[in-house]
Amino acid sequence: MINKIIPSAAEAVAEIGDGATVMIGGFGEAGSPIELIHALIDSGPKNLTVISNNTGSGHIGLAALIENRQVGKMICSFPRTANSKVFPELYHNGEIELELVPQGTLAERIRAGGAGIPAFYTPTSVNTPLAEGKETRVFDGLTCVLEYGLKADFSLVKCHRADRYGNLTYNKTARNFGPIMCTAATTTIVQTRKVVELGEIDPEIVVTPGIFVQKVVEITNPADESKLVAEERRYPW
Amino acid sequence: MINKIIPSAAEAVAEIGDGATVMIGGFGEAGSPIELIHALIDSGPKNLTVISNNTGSGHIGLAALIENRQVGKMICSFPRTANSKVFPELYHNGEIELELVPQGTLAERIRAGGAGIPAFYTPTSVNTPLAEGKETRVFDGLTCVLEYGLKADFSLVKCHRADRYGNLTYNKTARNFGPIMCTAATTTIVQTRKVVELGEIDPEIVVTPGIFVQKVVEITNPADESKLVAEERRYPW
Amino acid sequence: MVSKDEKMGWSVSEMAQKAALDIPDGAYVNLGIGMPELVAAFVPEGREVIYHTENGLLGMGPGPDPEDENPELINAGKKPVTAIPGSCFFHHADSFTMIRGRHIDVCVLGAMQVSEEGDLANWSTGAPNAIPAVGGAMDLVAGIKTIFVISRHNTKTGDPKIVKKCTYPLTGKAVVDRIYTDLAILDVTKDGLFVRELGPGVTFEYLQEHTEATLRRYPETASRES
Amino acid sequence: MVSKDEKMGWSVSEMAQKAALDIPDGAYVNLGIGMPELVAAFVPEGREVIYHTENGLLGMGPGPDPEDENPELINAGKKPVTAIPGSCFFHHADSFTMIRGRHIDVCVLGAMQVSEEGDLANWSTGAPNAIPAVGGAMDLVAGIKTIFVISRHNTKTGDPKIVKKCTYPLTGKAVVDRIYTDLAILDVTKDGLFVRELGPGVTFEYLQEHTEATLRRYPETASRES
Repeated sequence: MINKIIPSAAEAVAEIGDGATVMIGGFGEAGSPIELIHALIDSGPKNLTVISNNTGSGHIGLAALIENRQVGKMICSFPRTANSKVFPELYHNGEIELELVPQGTLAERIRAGGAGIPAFYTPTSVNTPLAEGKETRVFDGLTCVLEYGLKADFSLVKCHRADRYGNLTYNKTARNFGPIMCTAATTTIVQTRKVVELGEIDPEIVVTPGIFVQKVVEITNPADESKLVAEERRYPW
Repeated sequence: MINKIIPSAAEAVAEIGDGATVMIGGFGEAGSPIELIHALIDSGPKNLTVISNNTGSGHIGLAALIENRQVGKMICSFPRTANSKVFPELYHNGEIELELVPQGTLAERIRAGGAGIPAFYTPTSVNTPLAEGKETRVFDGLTCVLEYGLKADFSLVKCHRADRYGNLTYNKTARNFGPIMCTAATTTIVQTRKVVELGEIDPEIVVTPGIFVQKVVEITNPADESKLVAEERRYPW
Repeated sequence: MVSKDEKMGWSVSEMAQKAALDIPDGAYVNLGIGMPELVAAFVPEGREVIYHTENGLLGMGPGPDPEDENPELINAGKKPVTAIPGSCFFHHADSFTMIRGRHIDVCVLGAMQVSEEGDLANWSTGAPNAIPAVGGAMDLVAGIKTIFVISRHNTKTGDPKIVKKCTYPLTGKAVVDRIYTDLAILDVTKDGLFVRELGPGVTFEYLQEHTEATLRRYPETASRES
Repeated sequence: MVSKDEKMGWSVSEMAQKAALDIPDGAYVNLGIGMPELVAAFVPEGREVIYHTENGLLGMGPGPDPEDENPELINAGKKPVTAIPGSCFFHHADSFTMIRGRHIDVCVLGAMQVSEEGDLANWSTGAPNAIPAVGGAMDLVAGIKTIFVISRHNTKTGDPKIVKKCTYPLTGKAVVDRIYTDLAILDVTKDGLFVRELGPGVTFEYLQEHTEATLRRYPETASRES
């Protein structure tokens, strides 16, 4: 029988080891799998390469993972946010590596990684510092850079509803990187607000087909990141 | 005001002229926009390049368009079906050109065309006759061919529900090429079983966002292609 | 050893059953058109297998009763199917993301020819008057981790289908992992074609006679036969 | 001509209003973070404009009442927004398909510098201690058909932002089509920067004094002024 439901976040992330590449969903706090990230802080693997659009806020979630010195390298488009203090400090101290990727190129690289496309051409970043050192090629007069698909050992994603096959739906703009990150990891670990029965999600509205998901944890009331930041909370609590 | 609803199929396809490149949705009869194709037969443009997975059945729909000598070239993955007689005959007589593309490569080329990706690498077709003459490149030991994005002047697509913004949902496996073809054409023309009010389609379940659609025609009871084929009907009737 | 007059080997259903036995619990499986479709009927008790059909459905169920047929719910062979609870629909680019992205575990395909090295030819005879039609075959063999072939061992005219080198245009090079025929189950390995199991009444010698490719015996098979 | 002591040019709201006037009915529009967001408030009567926010919403509405804020319904600036009837949600790859695939008609962006040739710098000062952060800016300028820049004409310290050549790292080369500042509206053309409209009380000479780039007058503008 196929049953991807895992009893706890701790068990779900237990196999993530030192040096793993981990995609983490979310755009700002929307879609950020904060309970899975905190479980990863508890379990403690080091020298992770994290692929995520931002670098977290305050001292919780992804920012706390970085602050806990578990991340050796960030691949992201926007490593600054209003309340982002941890990453800038480590970056200035040379304690963390950064690969800056334009947001749409980041999304497309993840999508390509998941789709078995090793590389593609895009006009984004041409004539900018981010194209330096990259192969270029002209198509119908349009100069493009060659970009490579991104894959990960693990993806951590937050969704809205999930069933035991791993079929997922998302909530509003919390969808963002979730569906593509699910496709690009060897092991995709998802936290869901609710586990539902097979068939409760109409086959027409499934956003992530279960084939892209390996583990599902129910987190009924995920923490509200901005509240925690406002309260100046730190993880570990 | 944005209102993409067009009163008739005839008006919707009127601007398709000689030599246009036209993507036509459908996998076999599922998703085939038969009323739009028939309107295109009525309006009569010649020397079309048609991008569609198959070449139609019997003497109706896409097969009839080909039989009417309106198609100069087919780009497709499977130009044969159980009841496909028209294409084989013209092909043997050298009256129609064929570009054969593996189905997944066809889908990805259309998706790339719509996504502004001029070209990508894929392992599909390597070491086969369909890779002959194509650029190859090795990524991590995997030999791939370079494939180019496909765009069209027009896409003809069949959907299930549509609103005046052009937001679409599909029905079961009739979805197939519709969503990607909508993205890849300058002008996407859609036939829908029903036009619904704005907001009737939950924003979470829209499959094709309206931005990819230019014209919508309501065809409440689209013809059942396999019935027409069984009855040996021909278009024009 | 049975005489050549007696019925030898497996029926098509038995071949499908053998293949089904080798599909693990929880596998995502794509079945090619024709004989491969039969495999779905033989999932062993206690296993749950999810079928993908590349036209846009994960969780394909058996064919419906005639009155429930829906021309918009079909499989890659354009035949009416059903959708199981927990299934989902998606567009072609997402469907081939599952294939090319190596998310599907097993693909069972028919074959015109399979070579010693696992090359597969199953889309065209290359005859000058043939309409070339490839569909998703090249994508399937390029993307899916494990490729099973299910096929009669020989053509209707008795020609070998398991050959030294394919004479028909290839679908993919070195892609086949295992072959299920009416006469035997063969493993494609780096060291050549090994006989995994012989059909009822089939001897290694008989099999080799009906096979152009060179066959090898696993040590344990050889001893079991002796 | 007003004296230099009087208030000159447009307010930020007026700038946004000017930009909004140039967005046609039915346009799909992406608004950058900050000043560009104001443009949404000034859609002229009778026009319907659909806003795209690259984090995954087409049909973004105005900010909600505080009690209706939803941390999972935000815009690219990570601020709470609403979704209009007829909106839809999608993932990032689909969102940037809209951008890169040239489906969005107009993008309104802020700027650090714009050059005579329409080069835009709006993501980094290039200072060695700056954290580089680009977000979707490079995708927007590479993919969207018409790029408007809305920005104060000069920096707070009075430095020119409309320059001969950008000294900050580029977001894109020759991408800007029109610039809305407090002092003027400028068209970027192959023949250089043309003054489309001067703000209240602003003369061409005054504008040129506050602009590093060379400005040109359209023939009709020149005659209207004389």
